[in-house]
Amino acid sequence: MKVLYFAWLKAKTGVGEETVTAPPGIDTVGRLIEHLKTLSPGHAAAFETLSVVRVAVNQDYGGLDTPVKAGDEVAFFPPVTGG
Amino acid sequence: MKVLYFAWLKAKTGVGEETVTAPPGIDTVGRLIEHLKTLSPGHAAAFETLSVVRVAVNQDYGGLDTPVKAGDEVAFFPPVTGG
Amino acid sequence: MIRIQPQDFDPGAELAAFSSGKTSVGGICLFIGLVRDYMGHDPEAGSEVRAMTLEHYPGMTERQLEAIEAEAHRRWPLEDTLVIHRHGRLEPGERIVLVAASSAHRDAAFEACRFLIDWLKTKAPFWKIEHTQDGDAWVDAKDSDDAAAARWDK
Amino acid sequence: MIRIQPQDFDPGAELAAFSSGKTSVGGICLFIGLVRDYMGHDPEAGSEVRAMTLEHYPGMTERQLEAIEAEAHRRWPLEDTLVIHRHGRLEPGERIVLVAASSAHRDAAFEACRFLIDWLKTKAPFWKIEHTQDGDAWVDAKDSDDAAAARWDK
Repeated sequence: MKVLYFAWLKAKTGVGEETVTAPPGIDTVGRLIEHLKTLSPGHAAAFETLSVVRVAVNQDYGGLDTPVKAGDEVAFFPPVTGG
Repeated sequence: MKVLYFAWLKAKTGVGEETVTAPPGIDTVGRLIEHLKTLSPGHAAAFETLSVVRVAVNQDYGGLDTPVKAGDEVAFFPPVTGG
Repeated sequence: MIRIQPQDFDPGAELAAFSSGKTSVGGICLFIGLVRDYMGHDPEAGSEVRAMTLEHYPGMTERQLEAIEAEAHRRWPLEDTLVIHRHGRLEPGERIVLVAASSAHRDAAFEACRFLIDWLKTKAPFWKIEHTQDGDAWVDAKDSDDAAAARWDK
Repeated sequence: MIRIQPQDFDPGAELAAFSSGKTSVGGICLFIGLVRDYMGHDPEAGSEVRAMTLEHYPGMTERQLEAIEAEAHRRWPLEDTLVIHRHGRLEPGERIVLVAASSAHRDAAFEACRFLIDWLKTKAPFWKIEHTQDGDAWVDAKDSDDAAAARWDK
């Protein structure tokens, strides 16, 4: 699946976009995050405080229980501050 | 005093502005109205339903008890409909 | 600022002048009222309005609008306010009124803008007469306008 | 209509196009958000902001704003709505966002305009980083924005 990071999550992970081939059993956002935290210390730091991380699956807001599957676009970012 | 009429009160009285020399004892808006009603049938018609008549004395809103005196500018008009 | 005039105004030019060069302004709220082409609230039921004429009370209009503007500044931390109101004959689609408020914060800008138009509608001495195929008719004041203005009583 | 763009827009031209030739529109409410030159809510306490950069999530931004716009039309009898939001580097005094709503009735125009900006602030994927003399800092989401958006929950 395609994983995107915005704002300070991009700065912490060091990537804006990456293609992630998740191991079997990664079927929710919560499980995907556990996998992503193993990719680098920066990834681990980005997901240290989940209360300030928002997620969108295929461009709609989701939560830790939202299902994810191969081919999905999953984005992580802080609470929005536009307008 | 100067008495002004606007909107349908002007149409009913037939005048937009008139100088009124009130008899002694005309010291409130209410008493002034009683006097004005004697000036013509149109004046009487204009003041027939006081609930739809508003008054301003020297360009501030008033009521039947608001004092009036020689030299004042007294205006009568329906509820406003601007904007 | 208050302006009462028969001629039309350019909302873009007004807005550009209103917002220019103020780096402490976070938001501008602006409302424009236009002449509709039907009487009352229901386009199906209301007669077609061909034009309207706005009468006002020169002198008292400015006095009341200045008081309304001062009250807005007393209630909210505003950078600036603007009220432009036309009088005379207006056709459907024409602009009648513009009110605007700017503030560091958007809530103040929105609240003040709405306050200005709500109070203007019940306190500024303007009267509309609508010209229709059935003749001319003075517009009645609306209870909904009184209710809108009453929201701000305190 | 939704537009996301790095370049500035002309509020006057937008407003003129938005309101032209609709004789069923009684009111237009428009809000413009601008870059302020200080951080936070207090001009005395906040560091000077020299510029900010707005990042966004292309694709999701349009999708969310279209959903917000559709929700506004579902809730109020609107003639039209417009949202323009910039991204990229912006300096103090520059326009960030314009939202507008037109309706036969002014209450609907005001409510919808405020709804659009309140929801946009909590749902549209934009992030601000402020550039100050002390360095760059991502802007924190404000509780007051969440509270403003929560007003519209139902």
